[in-house]
Amino acid sequence: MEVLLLLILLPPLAGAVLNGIFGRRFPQAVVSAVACTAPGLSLFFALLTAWTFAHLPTEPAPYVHSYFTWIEAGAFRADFALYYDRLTLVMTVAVTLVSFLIHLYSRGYMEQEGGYYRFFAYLNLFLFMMLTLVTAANYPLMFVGWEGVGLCSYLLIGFYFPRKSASDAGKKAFIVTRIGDVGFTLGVVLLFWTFGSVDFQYVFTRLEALPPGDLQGSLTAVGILLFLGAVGKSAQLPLYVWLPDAMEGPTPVSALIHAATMVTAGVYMVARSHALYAHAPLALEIVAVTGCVTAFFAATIALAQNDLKRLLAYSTISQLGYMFVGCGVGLFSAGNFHLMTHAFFKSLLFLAAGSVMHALSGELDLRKMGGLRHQMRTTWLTFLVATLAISGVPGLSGFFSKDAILAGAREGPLGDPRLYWLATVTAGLTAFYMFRALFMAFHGASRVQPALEPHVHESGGKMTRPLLVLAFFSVVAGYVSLPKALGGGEWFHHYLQPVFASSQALLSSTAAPAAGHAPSRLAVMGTSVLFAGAGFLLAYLGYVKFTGLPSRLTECFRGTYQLLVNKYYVDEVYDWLIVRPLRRGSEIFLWRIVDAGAIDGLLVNGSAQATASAGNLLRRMQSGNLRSYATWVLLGAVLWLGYILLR
Amino acid sequence: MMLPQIAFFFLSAVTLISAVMVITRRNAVHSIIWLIVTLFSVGGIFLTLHAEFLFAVQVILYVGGIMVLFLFVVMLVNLDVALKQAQFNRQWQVALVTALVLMAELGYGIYRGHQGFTLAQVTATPMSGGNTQAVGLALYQDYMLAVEIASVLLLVAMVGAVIMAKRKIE
Amino acid sequence: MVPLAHILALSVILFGLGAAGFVFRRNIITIFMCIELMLNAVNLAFIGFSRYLGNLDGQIFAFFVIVVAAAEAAVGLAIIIAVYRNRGSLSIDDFDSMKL
Amino acid sequence: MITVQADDLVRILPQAILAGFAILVMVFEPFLPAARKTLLGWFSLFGVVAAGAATIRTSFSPGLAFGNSISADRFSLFFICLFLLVAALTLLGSFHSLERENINHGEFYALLLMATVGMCFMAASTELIMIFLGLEISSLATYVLAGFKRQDALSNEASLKYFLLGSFATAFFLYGIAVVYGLTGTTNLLVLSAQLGRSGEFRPGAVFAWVALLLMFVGLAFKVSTVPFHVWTPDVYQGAPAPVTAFLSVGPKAAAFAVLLRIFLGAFASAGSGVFWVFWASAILTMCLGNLAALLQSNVKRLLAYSAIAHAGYVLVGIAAGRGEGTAPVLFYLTVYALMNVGAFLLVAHLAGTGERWTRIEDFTGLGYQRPAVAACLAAFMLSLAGFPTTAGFFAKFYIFRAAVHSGLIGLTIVAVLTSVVSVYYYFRLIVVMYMREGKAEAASASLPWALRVALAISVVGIFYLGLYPTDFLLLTNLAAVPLP
Repeated sequence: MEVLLLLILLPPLAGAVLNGIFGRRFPQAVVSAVACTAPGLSLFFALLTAWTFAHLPTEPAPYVHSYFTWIEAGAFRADFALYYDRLTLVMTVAVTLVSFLIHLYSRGYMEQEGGYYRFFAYLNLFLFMMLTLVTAANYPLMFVGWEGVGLCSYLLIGFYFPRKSASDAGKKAFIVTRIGDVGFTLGVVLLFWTFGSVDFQYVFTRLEALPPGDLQGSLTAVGILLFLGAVGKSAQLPLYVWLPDAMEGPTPVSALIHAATMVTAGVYMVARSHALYAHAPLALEIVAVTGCVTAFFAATIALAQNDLKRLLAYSTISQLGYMFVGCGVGLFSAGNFHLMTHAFFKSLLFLAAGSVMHALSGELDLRKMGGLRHQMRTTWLTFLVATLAISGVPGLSGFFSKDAILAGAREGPLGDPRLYWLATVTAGLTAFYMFRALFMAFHGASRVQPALEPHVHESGGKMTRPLLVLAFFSVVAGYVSLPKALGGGEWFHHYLQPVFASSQALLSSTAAPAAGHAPSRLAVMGTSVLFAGAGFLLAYLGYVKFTGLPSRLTECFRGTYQLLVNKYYVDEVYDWLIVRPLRRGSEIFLWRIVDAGAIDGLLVNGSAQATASAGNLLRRMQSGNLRSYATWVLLGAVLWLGYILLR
Repeated sequence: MMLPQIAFFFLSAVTLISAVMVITRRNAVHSIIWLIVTLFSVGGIFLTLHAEFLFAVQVILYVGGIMVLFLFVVMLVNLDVALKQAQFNRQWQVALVTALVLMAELGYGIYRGHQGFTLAQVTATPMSGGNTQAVGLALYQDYMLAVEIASVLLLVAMVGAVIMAKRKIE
Repeated sequence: MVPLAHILALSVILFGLGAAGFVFRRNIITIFMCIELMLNAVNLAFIGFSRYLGNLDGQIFAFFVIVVAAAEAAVGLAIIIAVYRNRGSLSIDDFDSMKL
Repeated sequence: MITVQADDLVRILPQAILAGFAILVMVFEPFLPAARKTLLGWFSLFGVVAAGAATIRTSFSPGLAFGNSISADRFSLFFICLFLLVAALTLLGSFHSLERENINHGEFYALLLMATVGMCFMAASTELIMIFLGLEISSLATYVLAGFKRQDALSNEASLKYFLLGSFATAFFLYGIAVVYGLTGTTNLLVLSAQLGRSGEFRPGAVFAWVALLLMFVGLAFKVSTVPFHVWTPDVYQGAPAPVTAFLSVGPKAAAFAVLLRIFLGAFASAGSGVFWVFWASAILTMCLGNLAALLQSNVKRLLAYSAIAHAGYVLVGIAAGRGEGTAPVLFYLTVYALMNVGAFLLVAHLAGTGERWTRIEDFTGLGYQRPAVAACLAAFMLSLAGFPTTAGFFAKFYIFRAAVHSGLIGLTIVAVLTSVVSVYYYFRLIVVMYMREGKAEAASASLPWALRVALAISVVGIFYLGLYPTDFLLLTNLAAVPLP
């Protein structure tokens, strides 16, 4: 078992090393063979591990194996250890499966691009880091994976580095997620302080034995800090700004990293830390509210996007919000269920979008598409399936998983009607913008630029076959957890039950009983279908039936529309509120206050040097003149001496 | 007032006046001459404190060696241009104030802390055989290693001075 | 017997004068001389303490300080000569080609 | 009266061997033709290795020597090994660039060895006056090394500034020693700590003792370049020949930290509460100014100079954390810092080309595609300097911060974390330029000479070894931290 676990991790690493070092000398076929074998092997071993795990006598208790001591510093100890339980099982299988398919797809997509080997080396490295993240047995090791996926995402976003926007987007992603990482780090430090360990098994055992209410303060703080890390990584309010820009990267990357796997790391982390959050209902409430508001907020932005990939990016943010709602109301399994189904249909959407891009030589503007369904039947069909799934049309995977979350928002231990209604409205918005995209791209009259028109074609088999497989999963993945109300067994929910049972029990016992009577599960489903249907209908009316309607409507609601098109001006506000003040603040503070006030008046008869236009403290301090250097040394000595004498 | 006191006050006055001259003279040669005066009077104070050996070192090594080196260098470089320039920069008030504050701080420290010094009974002549013998014995017995390290230091100084001042290497 | 405080006061003033001269003089050689002033102030303190502690170590230290001063003078003056050859100037204000 | 035993000599064996080799280098120098001077470099390297072997021998007979003025304990042996490592790396990296700059003289190697001798004595002495002599040896040697490119105006200027300000700061250090002597009648740290150990505090009049400690702090702070005593650093690092900068930014700095540790966390640890806030404030000022100023740089050498200042700030955080917590992390940090900084400077020295023309950040544009291996090395150094996980820089920072948190220095830790986040920005600028911009890197010149390759390989492997598996080395630093008097 311990060997098997390692074997899941190692193939992508080997692939990355091989391609990274020798890739430049290999022919493309070898590179892609190496690159695709790695996730294939990982998938194989993940399945094998799952099978072995299922036959362990200790199952469903988590299996932990420590390979060697990694860091040891006094009481602080972290091993290189892996942790495997049913949640890990689900994650490893889903991650390896999706990434295997995306690797296959990339063979075709990246054929014409430069840096083929580099791309696959990064992609394999990413998979290795992601698997490290989900199998880690302690927070520091998880953090390695966490940072590693961030690094790979940074490298892949900036893959088209000659484009300035690409390298800027890479930088933005890196810096914004770093803010979250500070929270994560502090959270882990605080956790260590509280329990004297950062090991999952130890901490969770302690937590389960902890009487409710104990250590509430520090656990809540830990929960919030860790969630801050998740907010950065999973692109929630207010740190979501990097994800839309991240679409600068190649489309398979958007599919794999920025839809299916990396961005869900935050959700996984919250679910993994369920025992902790069970003791910190306040932190959990923050998770739920942040998720719900983000879901709604991002969905409204998506309404007015005309760039297909950006639209999908906002949709991803919105769906991630759903997952956090699921976790936040205490139904961790629902959040993970949606994570899994979303991985399938969202990567499908992205890959289909990539296929469209391929056909249109990189065009992403929905207003310059239309009528593509005739030329690109497979792509259209698969996109349609994914759209149906994400919109929550009954019978497809998205319906079941979203429904589980909506029901949870109502009935879950921390459920609240307000969350429920906001989430339901968002479901309607989702249906609207997804169908809008579908109709604009594939239906109606062609608006493709005449020059491109002759080139429009269906993508090759290398690309369409993974689409079909993903479409298949997008349909059926939901049936693993058919709700009771429809005669199903909620198998997925029950399967994960041993993992989350104690936390849910604790939450149910401490949370105040939900006010009023909850509507039945069927009513919840009916409502969501109703909203989705309304969304579909509006999109149909606006973009197929009466195509003039939307422009008239936008005329009427010009202000609102502008606000949405410009994404609530969040980037501008950030730039104005944070970036610019930081940049100027140093100048103003150092120059105006410290320099002009203290130094100029005191040190130098300003006349000659005050004319220097953009002088600042540094320039004055580092004037190059030895005498002023000596003055600083002397001043330093005098100040320190003065302090010590007067203390 | 006894003789040592008178000698001390006289020598300190000379020291301070000449030190002020060192840092205010326009001409570098004058500064050096005044520095020599300072060094002599400091040496004199050494003498009043029964540090005869140090007095000799001060005169022979400092005045006879180091200061002559300074003079050589001043003669070597052409300072005529420099004479015509202002010798102080605009910062001199700041510098003076800072230095005064430094003096005040150190002085205040002494004032506050003077009872903290462990002071032994002062004996007129510390050891038989004279100061020089005592210092010599201490240097070559207790401080043998330090002397060796100092020799390494002088070697470094020699190599460094040669390499920096040589006109052309090879 | 001269009180220790007087010796120390002299030493402190000498040190301060050296520091002040270091900061506001322009000629590099004069600046260097100010360091000699400061070292002499240190020596004065050493010898004074040595006398009042009845302990010879201070004199030894002063001796080492003089050795160090000699070594510094040799290296320093060599550097000054090298600098002068390159720039033809010994005004400290001419040496600010690296800044910020 | 001291009688010299065989053990006494063994306990200064590394220093003696180094000094001997330095002298031999000077002896051989006139007999070698100009083209063969690199032989002297290899000879010096051999000397460093021999001294390393001698250090192992010394470690078998630890103890005091020469009338308690030398302490060959684990602490000093650790630092001696560190200095030898730095000297060896610098030697390996300097052969080629000295030849290129046409300054390949035997004196360079002799002075480098001498400077190492001085640093070793700084770390090993328990006698303030010998610490001072060691400090002077290493200072005088590095003053000259900084100006070793005598025809170059910048190198001259660097040497001059370093020399004048260095002597200025030394005077403060000396005055501090004088006051300590006056207060206690001794300058031996062991005797001092025994005296203080009895009372725990200074006698009445402690004020002047604080003054003494502070004066010594000023002298050492100059060497480790904490704000506001850092002013010389950028100019000297920029002007000095790059291999010298590599040495300068690590060796004398680590030696001064060794002395700081011995004085402030060793002998005066029980009396250090008054100085604590000085360390605290220095750490904050240094980290903030170093990192902010580095943001504005366009010259790589200057950028690294400010980064070196900032790193001194992190080490100060470790010192502020106090004796029990801080010492081992500081040792760890200094080692890691030595590996990554020497590596980075040596690489920059090579890439800068003849006359060090290409040291602007833009000169590295597109390097990642023209010289992938070289760029990868540089990127690894930058990542480590930025404190990225899986590199040693991460653990170095992590241990320091952990020590600070344990000592309850939450505010200081927060500042440290925030400034290290800022630092990511400027380190990544270099990586971004190398990998994410098209262009023909001016700096991509000749292929790497293999001596430099060895040096870089040692640094990179060290960085990743300590980044992936720091445990063993951490135990070592814990051992080395204990015998502080």
